[in-house]
Amino acid sequence: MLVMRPAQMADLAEVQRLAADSPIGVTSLPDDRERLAEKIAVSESSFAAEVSFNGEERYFFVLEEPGSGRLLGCSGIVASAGYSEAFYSFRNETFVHASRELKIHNKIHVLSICHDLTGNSLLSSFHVEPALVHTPWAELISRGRLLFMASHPERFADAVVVEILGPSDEQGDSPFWDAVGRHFFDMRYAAAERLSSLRSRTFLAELMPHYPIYVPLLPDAAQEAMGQVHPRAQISFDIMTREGFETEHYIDIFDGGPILHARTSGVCSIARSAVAPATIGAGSRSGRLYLLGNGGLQDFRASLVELDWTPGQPLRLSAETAALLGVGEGDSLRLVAL
Amino acid sequence: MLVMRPAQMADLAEVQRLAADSPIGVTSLPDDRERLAEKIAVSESSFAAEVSFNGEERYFFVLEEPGSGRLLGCSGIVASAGYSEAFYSFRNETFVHASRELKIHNKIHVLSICHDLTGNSLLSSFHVEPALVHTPWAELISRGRLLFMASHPERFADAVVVEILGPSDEQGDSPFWDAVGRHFFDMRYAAAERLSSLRSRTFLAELMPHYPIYVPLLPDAAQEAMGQVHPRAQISFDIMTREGFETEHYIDIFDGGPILHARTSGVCSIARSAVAPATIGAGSRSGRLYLLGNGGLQDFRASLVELDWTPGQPLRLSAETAALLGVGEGDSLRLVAL
Amino acid sequence: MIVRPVRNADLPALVDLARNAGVGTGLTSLPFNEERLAQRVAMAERSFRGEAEKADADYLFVLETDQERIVGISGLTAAVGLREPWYNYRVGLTVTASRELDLYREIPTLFLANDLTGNSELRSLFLQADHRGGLSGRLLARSRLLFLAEFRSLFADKVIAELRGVSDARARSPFWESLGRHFFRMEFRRADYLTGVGNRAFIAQLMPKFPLYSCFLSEEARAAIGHVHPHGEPALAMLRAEGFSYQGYVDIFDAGPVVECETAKIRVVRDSQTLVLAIGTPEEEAEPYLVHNRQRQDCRITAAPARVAAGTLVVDPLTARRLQLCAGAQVRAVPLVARPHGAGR
Amino acid sequence: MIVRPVRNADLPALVDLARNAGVGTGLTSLPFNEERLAQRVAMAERSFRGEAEKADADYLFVLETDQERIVGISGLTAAVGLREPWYNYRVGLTVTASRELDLYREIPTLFLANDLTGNSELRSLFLQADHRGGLSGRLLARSRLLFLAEFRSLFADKVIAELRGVSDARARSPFWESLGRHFFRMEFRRADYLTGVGNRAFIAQLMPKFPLYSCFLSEEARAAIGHVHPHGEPALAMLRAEGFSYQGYVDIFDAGPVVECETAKIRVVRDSQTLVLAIGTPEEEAEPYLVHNRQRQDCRITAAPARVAAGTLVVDPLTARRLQLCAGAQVRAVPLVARPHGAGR
Repeated sequence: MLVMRPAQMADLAEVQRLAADSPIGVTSLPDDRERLAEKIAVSESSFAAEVSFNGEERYFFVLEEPGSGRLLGCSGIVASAGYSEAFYSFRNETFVHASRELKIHNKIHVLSICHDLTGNSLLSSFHVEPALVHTPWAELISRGRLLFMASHPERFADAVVVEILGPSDEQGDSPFWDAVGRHFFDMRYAAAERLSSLRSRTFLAELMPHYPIYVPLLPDAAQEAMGQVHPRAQISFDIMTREGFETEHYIDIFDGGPILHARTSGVCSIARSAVAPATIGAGSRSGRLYLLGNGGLQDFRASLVELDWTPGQPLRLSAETAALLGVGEGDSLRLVAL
Repeated sequence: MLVMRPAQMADLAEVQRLAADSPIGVTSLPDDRERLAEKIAVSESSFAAEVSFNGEERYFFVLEEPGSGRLLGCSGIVASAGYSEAFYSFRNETFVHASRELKIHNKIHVLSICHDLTGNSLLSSFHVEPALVHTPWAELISRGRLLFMASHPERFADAVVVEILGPSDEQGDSPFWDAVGRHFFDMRYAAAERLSSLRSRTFLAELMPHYPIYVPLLPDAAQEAMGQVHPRAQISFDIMTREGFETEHYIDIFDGGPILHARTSGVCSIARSAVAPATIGAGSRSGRLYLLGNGGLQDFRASLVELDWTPGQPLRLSAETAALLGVGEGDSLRLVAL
Repeated sequence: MIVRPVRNADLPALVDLARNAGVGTGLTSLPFNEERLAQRVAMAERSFRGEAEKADADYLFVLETDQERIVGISGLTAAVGLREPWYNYRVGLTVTASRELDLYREIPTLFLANDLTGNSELRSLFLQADHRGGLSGRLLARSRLLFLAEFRSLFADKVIAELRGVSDARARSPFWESLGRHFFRMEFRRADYLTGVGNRAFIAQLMPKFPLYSCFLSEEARAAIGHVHPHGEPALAMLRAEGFSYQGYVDIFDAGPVVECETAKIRVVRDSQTLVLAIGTPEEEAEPYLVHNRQRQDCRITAAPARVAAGTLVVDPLTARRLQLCAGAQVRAVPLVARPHGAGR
Repeated sequence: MIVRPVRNADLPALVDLARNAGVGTGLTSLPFNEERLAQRVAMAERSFRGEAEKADADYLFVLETDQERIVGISGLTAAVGLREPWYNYRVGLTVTASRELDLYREIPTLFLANDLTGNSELRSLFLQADHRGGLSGRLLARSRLLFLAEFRSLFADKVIAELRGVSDARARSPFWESLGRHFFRMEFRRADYLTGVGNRAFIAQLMPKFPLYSCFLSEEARAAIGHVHPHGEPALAMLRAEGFSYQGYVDIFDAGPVVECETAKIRVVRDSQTLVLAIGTPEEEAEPYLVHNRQRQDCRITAAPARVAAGTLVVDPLTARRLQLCAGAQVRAVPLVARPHGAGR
């Protein structure tokens, strides 16, 4: 049984091991000890802060094997994407170029640089060990964030986005980047992604093209890469599409991967989650698998528990599970079916 | 008791009386006998056509007082906005212009010409006699369209839009037009609206500005008019907002009035409508007011009926009501609470 | 050999000429469309009569042999773009740079512009193949400028000329293949034809409206921007010698260069003078002159050896006959080509 | 009175000069910021020594009296925009027209452009008030051009100069009030100061990126586009006389005109010649000449009556002393102002 909890500075070595394994382009998870330490420090103070609306907080969670202390995954939430700067994305747009006289009716696809998603909350830094990808534990570390958001709505924006990694090859080259960003940045994809993970993104205002890009002018490989998902991000994409995120409107300015977005209140795990008190005893012997979160902040815990639960009734938890989730008799938990 | 039904050529004189009373800017309802006759003819053939996906059909409904044959309102649906051309709107957009160094963070509002809503279905031509504005009959002629769409989803797009008339003064001048469109068209608002109602809109491609308009550069009166509703369109706006339409994203290129949009399946009267069989007898003596539609095409009828109905049960209708709606024992009706 | 205004009676000859011109030459402004040609000729007649508005005026000249055979045509439009928008791409530059990251890129960028609106335009130059070489080409091309010098007020303060862009042996324009084709869904030749017959509204309807970063074009297309087709080199050389230069505007279809010159600085305009015609023997120091009879509707221009002497222009009797002038008449004249020492000015 | 390269030792004098200049003159490129001035002087010293890259080279000259007092400054930059983007608005035209509706509108449109990237720039001209009038102003402004003529390879093929735009008595620019203020949320003077001290990244961050239809600007702002401040009229007249002209580019803050000239066509560049210095009496037919000692690091330029005789330039002994030259030395010289008959060329 694994548990999701806020990262602590003591996790640094384990987090770096995870980061080293994460693919290029997960820009929020750089393989850089100093940056990771900073990331954890920022997260610790974010969890500790009193917050009444979403600001520059960044929350970072880990997935722990309680016995060994080993970390098997991580995930994060940025309270406000592009805080104090702008959050850049390409909007998929269609213009109709029509001539009635010549009987021509062209739908022209363009990519427009936009800041539409600035200030939305951003799900980030998702990564699990490969062995866990197709297990419910991947759902825990990903969707556990949504339970956390449901418990602390004042900390997040009304809308939420997820950047899904787009295709790149073994050499770390991305066909979309090569056809678009590279003209303006004059560097390879891997270098650009590194840059973007290591620094403030103000340089985007200086370097990104202002005018829309006409998609028919792009090479086929780049057109095909638009909105496509890197194999290692498929799991994240699948989870979020099931959560009801829209996938069509925005793509990443670097690799062309889809940027998913949703009204926060409309995300399934948030909309359908319920709150119920715990009663500690024998636990359920059978039933359905639920994602449970204790509603805490610094002491936030979430895990997966098999429950035979009826809405309106308390949750019967074993003493072991209750301890793992850090709850006592009568404490409230938030849950959603897996 | 009034009934909503498809317009027929015999209605022409009455329709023209309604059109004469409608405000400038309801461009789909010109006070022009020939154009109105054409509008009715197009509608008749649209109802008669076999349709498997939304094309160039335009449906036009009237609200009739059955005894007198007098018409008290009308409404329409364009199956595909901008069919064979493009449907123009201004998208509200925000760019972030930020300099970290200078501690400046400006959100700049721009209006971008777009064709985003092209191909959506468009609710149009809504008008009722002033005396009916705050009665349920206004709801009937407006929302009756949604019941019709719910019964014939193959005839409509997945998304639906409504243009809401923006502010203009007694002289027929619009502050938004004067600040924006007039620079490019060199004519007064009333003339432009007339143009736009009388002709193909291909001239828009020739005359409309291509580049975004920076809102801070517009005079205050024009900025204030953006997204505002003409008093005579308030009823339409209120009905559609209650139906769950989004109001923030698009405005009309002529008068700056809001353009509302929604997923068709998410519109309340569509999502919440139910189908039930009729049983003819005493009718309900008390209960709740429902909007009922018979699900027909050329013989489509809709009205408001007080019903004491439980989902899963048949609808008890009086013989008079059944006759009005053109249904017999056991025929299906679609209904939604008012 | 003289240049004179086109007349309705020339129409059959013009149709023949256009038919020959139309095949593979990309002569956009003289398409093989009889109806359109007839309209242009009619407009030209009105223009020479002084009955056309500046926005419409279109002066079309023919080159006629002494046997009264028409072997070439050239045109001069008073003002472009005053009825329908006149489009060009302006080749501008986008620089993206970050001092922090030590990055710097220059990206030539094409801006769709109507900037050349209102200027006069040289167009529709065509000369039958068997008359190229010799003075005919120079006469035909430059005679328009002499006409313009004489009737300065009918024209704008700047004159432009669009030159044919690069294309391959099969008349495929790499610029069109890389850009226009995506938006027009037709062959270059058809788009060219449509504008030639006066249909320009479709450009506004179909063209991409936002500035285009040239990095998204093919290498061949980028290389074609602002470059003239080899067949256009002589025309470009002639225009350069007259003072025209490329200032960054190109054709929207094939990216051929637009050259421009302030009217007052065109050599023929600047250096031409009014003289009294004298008939005699031009003699050895004669050089080829372009000579205009100073008439509008009955305009006749020819090229002949001549010399200036004491306010007169001495020409031989044949030249005077060609101009239908007697000695003592006023003419406007200019050396046919720039004097070598003038080139360095 | 001579013009020579700035030296580090001049810094206190420059600070004084800049302090005077800074008050209400809108001299953007010589801000009163001691640190920045020191940097510019250091870069100028490196530039004159030939140690600066073209992208950085910035030649700053001072005007020194015979009493070795510094009363003016002028600058010449080798190439703009090669480190950070160089922005201008290009005043283009949008035409919206519909033949069907018989509508036609011309809307001047401002395109944010980096087109002038890489050109050399004249800037930072400032002369103390009590030395305006007389030859000093002409000497200070034109000496840069003579330096450029001598060291042609250090500069670009085109030279530009940005002229101060229209503003009112309180230094309020109507163009800025109508446009820049909305995006920069600061006073014109501060924006001007920031670019003057070399901070240009904020322009990319804050400027509107899409072309701007001028119809959305105030009437006063539209009227200011491409117009020079009355105080800038003499500078503009001088530049025009040297061959510079306005080609549609304006400053992004106050819409003052940018004038430009092909380097080879600048009068001083085109007409200056190398001569042997002769010391004597220039006599009556002497006219004022601009004379350069042909040195880079030890450059000295002065203006004095002189005459050309048999490949020599005859000047008086004082002029030779000012140039620190003996008879027989090589100089580059050009008449200080264009000869009247030259204007018509």
